[in-house]
Amino acid sequence: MRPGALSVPAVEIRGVEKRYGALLALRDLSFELDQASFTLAAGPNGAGKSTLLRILATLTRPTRGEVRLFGKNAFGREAAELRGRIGYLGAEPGLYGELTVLENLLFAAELRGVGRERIEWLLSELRIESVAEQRVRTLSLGYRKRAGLARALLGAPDLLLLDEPWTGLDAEAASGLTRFLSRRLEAGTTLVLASHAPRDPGDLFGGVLSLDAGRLQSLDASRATPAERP
Amino acid sequence: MSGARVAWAVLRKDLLLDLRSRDRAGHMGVFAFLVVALLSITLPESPEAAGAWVPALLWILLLLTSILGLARSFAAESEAGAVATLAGVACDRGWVFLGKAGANLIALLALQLWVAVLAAVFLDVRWEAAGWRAAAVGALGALGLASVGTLLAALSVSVRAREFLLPVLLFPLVLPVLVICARLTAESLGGDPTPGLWWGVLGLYDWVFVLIGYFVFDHVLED
Amino acid sequence: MTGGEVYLAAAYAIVGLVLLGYAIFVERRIRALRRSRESSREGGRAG
Amino acid sequence: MVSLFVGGAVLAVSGWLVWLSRGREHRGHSVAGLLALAALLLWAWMVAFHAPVERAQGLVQKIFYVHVPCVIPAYLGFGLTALAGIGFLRSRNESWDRLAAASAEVGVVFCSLILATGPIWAKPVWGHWWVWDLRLTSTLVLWFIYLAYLLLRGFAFGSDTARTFTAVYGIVGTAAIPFVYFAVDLARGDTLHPSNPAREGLPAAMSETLGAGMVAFVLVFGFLTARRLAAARLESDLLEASERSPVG
Repeated sequence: MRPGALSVPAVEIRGVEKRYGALLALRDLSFELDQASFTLAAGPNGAGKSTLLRILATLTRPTRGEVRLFGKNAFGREAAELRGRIGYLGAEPGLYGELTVLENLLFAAELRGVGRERIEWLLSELRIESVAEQRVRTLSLGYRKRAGLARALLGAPDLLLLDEPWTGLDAEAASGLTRFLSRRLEAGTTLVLASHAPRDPGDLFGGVLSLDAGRLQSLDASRATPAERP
Repeated sequence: MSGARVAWAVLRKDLLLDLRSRDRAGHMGVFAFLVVALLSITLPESPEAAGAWVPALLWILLLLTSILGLARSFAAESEAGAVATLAGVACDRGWVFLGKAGANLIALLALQLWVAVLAAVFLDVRWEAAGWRAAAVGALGALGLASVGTLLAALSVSVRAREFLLPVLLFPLVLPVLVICARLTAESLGGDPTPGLWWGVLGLYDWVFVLIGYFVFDHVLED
Repeated sequence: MTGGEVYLAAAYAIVGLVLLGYAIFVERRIRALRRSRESSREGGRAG
Repeated sequence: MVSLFVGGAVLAVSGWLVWLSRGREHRGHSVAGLLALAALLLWAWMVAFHAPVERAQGLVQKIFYVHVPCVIPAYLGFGLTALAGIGFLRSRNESWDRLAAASAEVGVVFCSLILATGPIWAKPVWGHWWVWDLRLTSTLVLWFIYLAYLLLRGFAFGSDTARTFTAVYGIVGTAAIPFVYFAVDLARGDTLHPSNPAREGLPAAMSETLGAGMVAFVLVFGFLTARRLAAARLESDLLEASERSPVG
């Protein structure tokens, strides 16, 4: 667990709005998420889940409103330092098709100043050593997803943002992913996942933040920090 | 997180992609070859008549060919959905710009070498007379095209009709590189001398646009 | 007098017409926008 | 002395437009309109009666008093666009983006007028329409930069990235202008343009008339940009209003 006050919420959103021309993707969103909490952003397609995740990953700037991560302004001077603590996996795994899994991870590792042993550990942890030397273009969606997850986890992020991580995974891979994520949770990582078909990943469920048409419908944030979970 | 490592990683990754998927290099090489061949056929026979025009034509050819390379320079990112990977670096995103511009610079230098060979063969340009001066002008010009070109390529990657838009955005801004480099190249080949001031203006141009690219790229990678 | 007056008149006419034309274009656009804002406001209340 | 007036007008108009773009309400339009009109009338009177007929070129030389005054608003327009671009990137406040759009649109109108009146003057005096000389050619390149800017704004319309990208291009475009001027000077050093219409070199009556023209055109630029700004504000209010109302 990174040193740093556990009391500071991992995510603070106040009055966030995101407009794409006439389309209002997010409307006046405000909520807080504790550190080491798990939140599933649920809602139909187009509800604004992906946009919210991209804003939390500081990839997209909100049209209005304030975003604070770990007590710091996500679009202020500490943005670069904050980015080092965020892992993001979008709908696209974000890997270069012509490069092999290993080459992709080596490149992403260098962007984060991370050593090779971290890559080896992730390859084994996500059971993708067998495809490490293959070009990403040739891999199935399941393998590409896990390779993308490895890329997102390279910098041992404190905040892990995953967009539809379960889609395209078979049952065995999905439960493997679920076990892996719960271990990350226990290690103190704050998780925010987006899914349009909320599957029940077993004991992982903490809070559910449901969105519809860009508006926050409800936030059942049962503050399930690692200690209390059954 | 040192930015230089990030820039170096981005540059190496781009070169690795260029070597592996070779289509960018192929497109530029074939296009340049075709145009030089056309030039050698259509230009008037007498060398001294053509001589005055050749440097300007070569630089215009370099500009047109570089458009092919620049338009592709963010294609790998957008196809792979990897813009987020670049945007998520833990340092100032300007370093990503420097890495990308560096890779484009190397591609343009390689293109210049190829065009120089073609010019020597088809347009019997005697580069040995020019020597280091022609190379220096080429390098400064390539840096100018690479810095402005990379920034505008990043701008237009997510915009409609970018094949049309990139040249329209780029050409007015790189006119100074074109004009100055054509004159300095002509001078190095024995043409009429130009004041040394123009080397300074070319260098200043490169410096200004590398700086602007660095400071502005933070916003460009945000969508 | 040389034929210069034609060019002189042409130059001043073009500048005058273009600037006037643009000014009218902007005013008309403002008026149109105001009208649609009024109608959308009524629409809003009625909706 | 005259350039003092012109400089003052430029600063006043720029300051007013920036202040205007920041505020909600739109005041001072009618005052600016009247001022511009008065300046235009004074300038027109001076062109007709105050400025002497130049011996060499005759009456056609008076195109000078409409051609040159367009230059300042053309360059001022893009300068404001770049300034507004920097403002937008720093604060992400849409009012900067509206100022950038308004000053670019009005600026390109004046830039086009330079390119229109230039040849009309060159034809009778130097015998051909297009004159590849320093000022006219650099203005032509500025016009291409304007065109590229407005096309980018059009093609990327709507999304947030559009505003960011146009702001960036406004900055890069303005940074290139001095280099364009140098480069064209190198390529086309021989300038047919009157050596340098430095107002000091001109007889008093001529330079006063030119000065009046410059002030008048800067005020016209200010008035037109302010009105265009008001239209832009109405547009964005409308855009926002359309979302608020219960859409399906």
